[in-house]
Amino acid sequence: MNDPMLFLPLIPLLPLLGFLLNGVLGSRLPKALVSAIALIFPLASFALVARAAWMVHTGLALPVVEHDAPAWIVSGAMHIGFGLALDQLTLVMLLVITGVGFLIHLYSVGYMEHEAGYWRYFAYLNLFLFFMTTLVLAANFLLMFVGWEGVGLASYLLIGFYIDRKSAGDAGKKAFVVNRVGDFGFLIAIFLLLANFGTLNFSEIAAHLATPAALSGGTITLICLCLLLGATGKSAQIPLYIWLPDAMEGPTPVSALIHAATMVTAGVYMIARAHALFDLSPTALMVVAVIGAATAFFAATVAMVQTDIKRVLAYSTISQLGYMFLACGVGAYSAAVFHLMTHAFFKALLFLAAGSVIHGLSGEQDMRRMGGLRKEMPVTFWTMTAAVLAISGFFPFAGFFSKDAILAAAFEQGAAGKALWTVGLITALLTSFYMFRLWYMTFMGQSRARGHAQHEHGHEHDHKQAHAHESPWIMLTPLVILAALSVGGGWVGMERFGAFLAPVTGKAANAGDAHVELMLSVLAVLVAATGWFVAHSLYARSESRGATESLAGPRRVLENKYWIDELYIACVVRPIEWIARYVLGWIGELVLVRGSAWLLAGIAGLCGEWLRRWQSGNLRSYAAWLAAAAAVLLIFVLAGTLLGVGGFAQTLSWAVR
Amino acid sequence: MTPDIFRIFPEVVLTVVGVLVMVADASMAPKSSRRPLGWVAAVGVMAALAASLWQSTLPAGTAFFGTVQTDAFSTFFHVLICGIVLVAILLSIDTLPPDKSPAQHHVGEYFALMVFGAVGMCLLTSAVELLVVFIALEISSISTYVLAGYRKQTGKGPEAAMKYFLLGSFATAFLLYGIAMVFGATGTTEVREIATLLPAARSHVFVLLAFGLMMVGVLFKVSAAPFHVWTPDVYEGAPTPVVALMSTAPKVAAFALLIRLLYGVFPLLHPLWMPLMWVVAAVSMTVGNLAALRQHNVKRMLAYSSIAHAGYLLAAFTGSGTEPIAAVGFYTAAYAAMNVGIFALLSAVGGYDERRSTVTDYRGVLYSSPLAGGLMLLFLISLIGIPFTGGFFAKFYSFTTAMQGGAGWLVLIGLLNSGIAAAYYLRLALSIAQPAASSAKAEGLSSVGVGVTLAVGIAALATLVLGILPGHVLDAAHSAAQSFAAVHGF
Amino acid sequence: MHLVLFLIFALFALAGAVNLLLQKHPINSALSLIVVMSSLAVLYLLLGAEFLAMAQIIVYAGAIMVLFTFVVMLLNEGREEKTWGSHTAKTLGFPAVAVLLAVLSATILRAGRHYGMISLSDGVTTTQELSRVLFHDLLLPFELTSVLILIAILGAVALARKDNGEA
Amino acid sequence: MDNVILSLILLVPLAGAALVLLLPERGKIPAWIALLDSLFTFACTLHLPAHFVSGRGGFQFEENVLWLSHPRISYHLGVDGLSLWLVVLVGLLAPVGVLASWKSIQKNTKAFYSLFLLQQTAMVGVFVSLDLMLYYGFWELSLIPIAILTAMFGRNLSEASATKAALRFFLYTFIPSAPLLVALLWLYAHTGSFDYAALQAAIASGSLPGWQLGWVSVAFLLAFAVKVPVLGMHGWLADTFSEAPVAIAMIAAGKLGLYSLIRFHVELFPALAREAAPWMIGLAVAGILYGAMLALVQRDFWKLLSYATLSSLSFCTLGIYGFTLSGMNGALLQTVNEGLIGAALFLMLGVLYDSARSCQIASFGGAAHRAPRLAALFVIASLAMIGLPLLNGFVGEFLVLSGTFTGVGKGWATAAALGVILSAAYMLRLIQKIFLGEAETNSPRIRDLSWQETCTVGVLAMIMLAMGVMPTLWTSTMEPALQGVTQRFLTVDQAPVSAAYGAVTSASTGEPR
Amino acid sequence: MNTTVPAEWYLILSAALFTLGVVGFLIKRSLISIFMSIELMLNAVNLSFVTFAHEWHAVKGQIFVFFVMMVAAAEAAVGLAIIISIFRARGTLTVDQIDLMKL
Repeated sequence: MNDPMLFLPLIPLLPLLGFLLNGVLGSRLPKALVSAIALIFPLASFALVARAAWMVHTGLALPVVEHDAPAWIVSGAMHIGFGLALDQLTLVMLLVITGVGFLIHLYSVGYMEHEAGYWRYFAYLNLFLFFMTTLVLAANFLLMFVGWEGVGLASYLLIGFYIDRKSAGDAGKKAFVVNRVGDFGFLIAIFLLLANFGTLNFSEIAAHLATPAALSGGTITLICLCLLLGATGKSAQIPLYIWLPDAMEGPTPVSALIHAATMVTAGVYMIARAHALFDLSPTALMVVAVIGAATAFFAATVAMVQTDIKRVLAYSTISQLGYMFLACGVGAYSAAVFHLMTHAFFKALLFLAAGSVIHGLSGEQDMRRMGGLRKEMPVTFWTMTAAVLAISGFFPFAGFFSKDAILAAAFEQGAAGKALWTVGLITALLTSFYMFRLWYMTFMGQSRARGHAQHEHGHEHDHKQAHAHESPWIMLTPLVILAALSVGGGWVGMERFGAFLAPVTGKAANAGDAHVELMLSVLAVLVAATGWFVAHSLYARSESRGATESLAGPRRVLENKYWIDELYIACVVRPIEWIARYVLGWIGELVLVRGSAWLLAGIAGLCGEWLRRWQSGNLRSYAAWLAAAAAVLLIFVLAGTLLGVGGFAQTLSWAVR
Repeated sequence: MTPDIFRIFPEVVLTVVGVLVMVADASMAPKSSRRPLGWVAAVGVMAALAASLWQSTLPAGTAFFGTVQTDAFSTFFHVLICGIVLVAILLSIDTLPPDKSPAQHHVGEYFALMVFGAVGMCLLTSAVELLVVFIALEISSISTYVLAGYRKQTGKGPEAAMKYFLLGSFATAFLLYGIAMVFGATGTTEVREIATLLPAARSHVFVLLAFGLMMVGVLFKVSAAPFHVWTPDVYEGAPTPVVALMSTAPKVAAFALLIRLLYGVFPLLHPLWMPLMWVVAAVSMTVGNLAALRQHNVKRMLAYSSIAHAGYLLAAFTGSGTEPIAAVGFYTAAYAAMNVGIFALLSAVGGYDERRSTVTDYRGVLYSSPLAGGLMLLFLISLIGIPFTGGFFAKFYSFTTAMQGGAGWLVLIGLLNSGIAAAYYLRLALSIAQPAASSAKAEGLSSVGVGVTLAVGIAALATLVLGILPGHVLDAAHSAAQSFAAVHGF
Repeated sequence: MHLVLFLIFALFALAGAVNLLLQKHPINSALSLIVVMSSLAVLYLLLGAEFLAMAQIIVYAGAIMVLFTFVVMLLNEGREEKTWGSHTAKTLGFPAVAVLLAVLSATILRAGRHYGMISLSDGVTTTQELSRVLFHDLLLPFELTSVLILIAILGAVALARKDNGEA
Repeated sequence: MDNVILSLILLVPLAGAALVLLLPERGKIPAWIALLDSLFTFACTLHLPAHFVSGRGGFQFEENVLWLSHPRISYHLGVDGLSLWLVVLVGLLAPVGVLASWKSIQKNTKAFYSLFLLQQTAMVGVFVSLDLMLYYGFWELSLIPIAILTAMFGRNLSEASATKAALRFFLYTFIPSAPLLVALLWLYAHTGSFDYAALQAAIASGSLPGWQLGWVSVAFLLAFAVKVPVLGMHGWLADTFSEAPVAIAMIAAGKLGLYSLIRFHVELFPALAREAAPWMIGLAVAGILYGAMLALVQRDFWKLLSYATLSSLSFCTLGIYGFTLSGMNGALLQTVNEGLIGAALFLMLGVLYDSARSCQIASFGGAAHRAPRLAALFVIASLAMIGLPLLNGFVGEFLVLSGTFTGVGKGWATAAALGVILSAAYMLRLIQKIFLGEAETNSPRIRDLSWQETCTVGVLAMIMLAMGVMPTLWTSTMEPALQGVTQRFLTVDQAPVSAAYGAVTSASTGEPR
Repeated sequence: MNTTVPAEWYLILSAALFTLGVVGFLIKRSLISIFMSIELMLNAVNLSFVTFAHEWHAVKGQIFVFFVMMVAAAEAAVGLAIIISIFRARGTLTVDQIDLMKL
């Protein structure tokens, strides 16, 4: 085997080392050292990834698979190892994860400076990187599942980072449990794969699938749907998206890293990774596409009315992930990954900028109390503007290229594709609208800050700053870098990107008619502009915000997020609790389990009591018992012989005399 | 030819000691302490024990014109009975109320009665003539009747003695009637002659009747249900040290008699008495255990438990070959060890005047007197039948025998019963292990003397040895069974 | 002759036994029991057991029953009260007794044909014969009886004496 | 050394118990003796894996001495891959138990530690006995210390509920062992032997009367199922967990019963175990969900833990009765896991209980502030319990589920996998209510783990991690023994099996069919 | 006139007396009377012994009766002593009132 000296295992292991150092010793180390540890290991990972990328660029043949990886789970014929593999898809993901990840680490040093669990925060963050890199580097499904569950854990820990805040704990728990539902699907898919292929290695499964004697469509569809369930959990798609908005309880950089740029895209990555399976099942693909489109639209509508700046971004993330699913569903995996990448840039930027705003406003998250920050926070403003333009899909920002690729791919998929395209386009309109609404409410107009907010930033900010302030440069640097990427990240171009990924994701979506494509692009930009215009007309001046009040009915529906959370509680959580408490707890536990024991004990006790009653204490009764017993015994001994009863007399034929 | 006297040497020793104690008691000053008499009796019983052991060197044989038979079988039970009486005497030395107390006891007579009683019990195991059986039985019975009523002041004592006496005589009348019938059927009362004459008996129906009537008498003595009614009342009323004796030694003797009757006199009736034993065993276990379940008075509870143990013992009779005899022998030994032990501790902890009588009264014993409490736990564990104690092995062996005889269902009933039994034994055990409520009596042992210590020590040691290294006793029981089989030719 | 004597004394014995049950005063019961015992003594004679007939009169009717009457007098026990302490005795006891009687008599009737007729001319067991067996073959039980008596005395003393210090 | 090592492991705790009893109860003397003794025993148990020849079939470190000639009972000891790690586990849990009791047991330490060590002997005895009578002896013996210690050191002594719990535990396990003994005696009556190998051969030969043998196997199954406990027979579990002292509660469930199920039910009666399998699988899957759902709504953390234990033990049962190599591997691994995780959780909840004197989840909150080490380790143990990859729980569950999926049925495995979701829900709920949020009124009383406790749980956590990352260290020794089980099962019954089943067995035994 | 009587008549008489003794135990209220009933039972047994001794021409049966008398005497001594002590303790001999220990 050619060993290109990529040091793949080190990519996840370095952050793990950072986690261990900070996690075990962090509480006793000075803050500077904690920061240094927290930054050096991700940076080193990034360096390794970058080196790998350079080697690829200079001609290293992909994929690189580690064949002599140590075994993990071995049982009979089943052999699952810690095998890592690097291919184009992984490389893209790694670049995003370690690159954006490092930037966010850097940002966090500033953002979290005054927090109590500083060391804990960075330990968790490094842990997340470990699992996330494992997820994308894994050469088999089970190792991927390790990362999959692991990032869920890191997400849980980080959402619940503010341990004294009950809502944070609730949100963390919700995230983990809902993710578990998805993981359940993933797990079932793994079992199906294992049962049908006898292996979990990507390469071997792909080889199996390539043979003509591949499995029947039904099984494949089942596997794909199970995988999809996993993906919807992690990537916050319908029906399992509900955890992501709540996940905003975590520190904002976490939202940027985990709940925008990296972890939530794992579902997309997984579908792209398993595309060989999905390609064999049109049904599954259709489901993916529909789920993606529906989620994109649905989340965008909700995002329109949110007032919490982070929640807007959260729903926006869900919506954008929907785009990626849509892309996967129409077979445009490379477009999905492309959008994943650009989204990572601009959504991370959005979050970080939002974090900067929140930081600047001492923890205020409600957009109704923002406004006019353009002057106080110029760097934040300009970077945010770049991101807003990018997400809205204005040319030549990154979002334009990727979203365009997705819509075009959808458009080319026949009638159903047209419908999906329409939904996507409407969603683009909504996206543009709610992003600019956010932009206007935050930066334009007059300041509506009232102070007293200490939503996220805790007790350190009690000295109320009357004015918002720009964040320190350690936070702004990542913003600037990401802004640059948001602007220029898409210039790579879909064709080149698709060609690069082609060895992994199969044929690039065959370019359609150039005219049509151009038409579509123009249309998309127009739609985005329309969104901007609507937002401008409604929110440019603060006093006109009342205009939306006329639509009170729909607004209420949207503000309550269609009551989906309530629906879940009423249909899933409550019934389970009810069954557990009353059916199982009372009938099962009290009546059957306890009751049967009590019944037996009671019967024995009653018999005992009854026998005890014989013991009346009266001598004559005792004599009666003895006499009766003697009589019974004599009958037992003699009756057979005296009466000549058949069998008994025969046994004692001797006794007939 | 061994002189006849050697065949009854232990009995002779015991009689001499009994007379000695009696005479000494009578000749001592009225106010002087009678405690030394206890030691005299103890030493005497020990001598009898030695004599019994020495008897095992004699060749098996009969004496006194074929009325007594000494062999490994009789030696086994002699040793066992002497051991029990020895422990009971040691126990009594310390737990009987002191001579100067208002409730003065006639300690001298007490010890003499114990020793004389032992004569009867010992003889019962070696008698091969029904007349001797009858008289030996009466000796052992009368001495226990009297001992049961020793606490005259309480009102319970005489009542216990009265019930025991009247019901006992009632049962003896049945036994006697049975002997008359067997005499009527065969014209003899000598065990081996009866056995040989039985097939040619004048009337076989009389043989059956005789068997039935004798069983009434013997099953009463072993307190098997439904002939058990006397047991709880008598155990409750009798002084605890006496219960230690009478719940074991006369029972051991009665079981030896039962073996003698079933295998020596009526082997022919095996198809009849095997199902009888099956039923009686099942009924005894069930009745004893269920009734004990709701019992709060510890002595009554243990009385019911002794009924259940009689059932476990009787289960062994459903086995085949000589196994049942060995199993019964072993069981009686183990049962004696643990039962004497627990009653010894009950009398040491609860006191002669029974300050503690109910289960809850024993709360916290483990804390106020750890050693006594711990040993009580040991005996209770053995009574439950937890492995590595004598109680387990006894039960195990008995049930193995029954199982080999094909009485699988009986074994199932028996073991389920021992599950029920665990409930009440454990209730007492856990009560002992539970810290006492703050207001409860926290006093420790009423009397810790050399006697009690020795008694409990012997019992505990025996319980453990029988559980962990039962080999020797098992061998002895086996050779007893073998020699019994040789004598009675089956 | 034998038949007449048997019938008379058997009837006496039964009547005495029934009277024992019916009499309310213990003294009367004791006297009835003496009647039974004396009748039995005659029956023993009929059966050729003259020594036992004598012993029956002397030991049983004489010694034992005297002891009984003595105790009755000592305790000054009056008529039996009519108490209904035991339900079981009736409901369970009487059927049991009936069964006992039925089984016993059925057995005896069935086995009776194997036993002969008894007449007065049958030999009488001499005391000499008796004593040979008693003091030779059954030496051990005879000696044992002494222990039994000893225990009885010991027990009686232990139980009956008053516990107030003076021995 | 090899030929006495098992006796040494068996008798050193016993000697320790005697020593504790003999020496005065002054200060920490009994505790120190118990600790040193159990550490020494643990060192002895480590001798086993170190010198175990992995590839060789059959039993190793055997000792066989005739104990009684009539009835024939031998002191026959030996371990194979099945029992090896369980012995080590018991060896490890002993010092853990002593350390867990270090602070909470202050009075009557002599009684406590001597009985505790006796318990260890009994448990080791169960795992190493190859004579069924000897096995039965240890099996029964293991009940006594638990019952007495619960009564002596139970949590709610004043309300006498500790005594009730002790009684319930004892009766629940003792009564079903009566049919077990009947079955043993029946086997002895028909074969004349209590020796494991002899009985196995006799049963395999098919010479024993059939329908009775069926009942014999049912009796075996029942006794073990209660001890595990399997769903429906868990009536004792919650009480024992609520009342027993920590060191006792952590060893009360699981191990003994599960080991016995494999060794003395599946291995001894392969054909009959197969017939029982559908029932056991049904009970196991139902138990997983039942336990998990009830754990979800408990207000008392001991009860929660007991139902959670029911759920996770049901995974083991599921694995055993799937008769696949993966399932068995997983079940055995999961048995060890359960022991480790349970011990850690018990220890920590015990600290919480002792310091706050409450087991009501609602009375806690924000404990992470005052007890950060406790919180961190608790989270780790919980994650292991809910099967997070790279911790031990995952490997076991994965193996069990994959075995079930292929060997039993997709539906069963899917239903069982639902338990994975629920387990996350109840454990996280527990963590959240106790450790997160604002501090409750009684939180000032909560103390953090002492250094002993931290080390203890830390070591346990390391082992969990090691078992999660390198499970092959364990499974490679377990597998040959389990392969024997599945192999025997195959040879016993050649009846047509479902296609899926056939595929799995051939896959799991690594042989073409 | 030397009529004969079948042996079974004696035995029947014996059985009847025995049964009457049992009945006496069941219906008599005074301890002493109950004790007398037992004596009656013993006497009944004795009659059987003597009858059988006659039938078998065996002396042993008669000697048995002799021993039974001895035992009866001993029992009488002890039994009456017990009755005395119970009278002292309880002041009554009515059996239905002597049930301190029950259940």
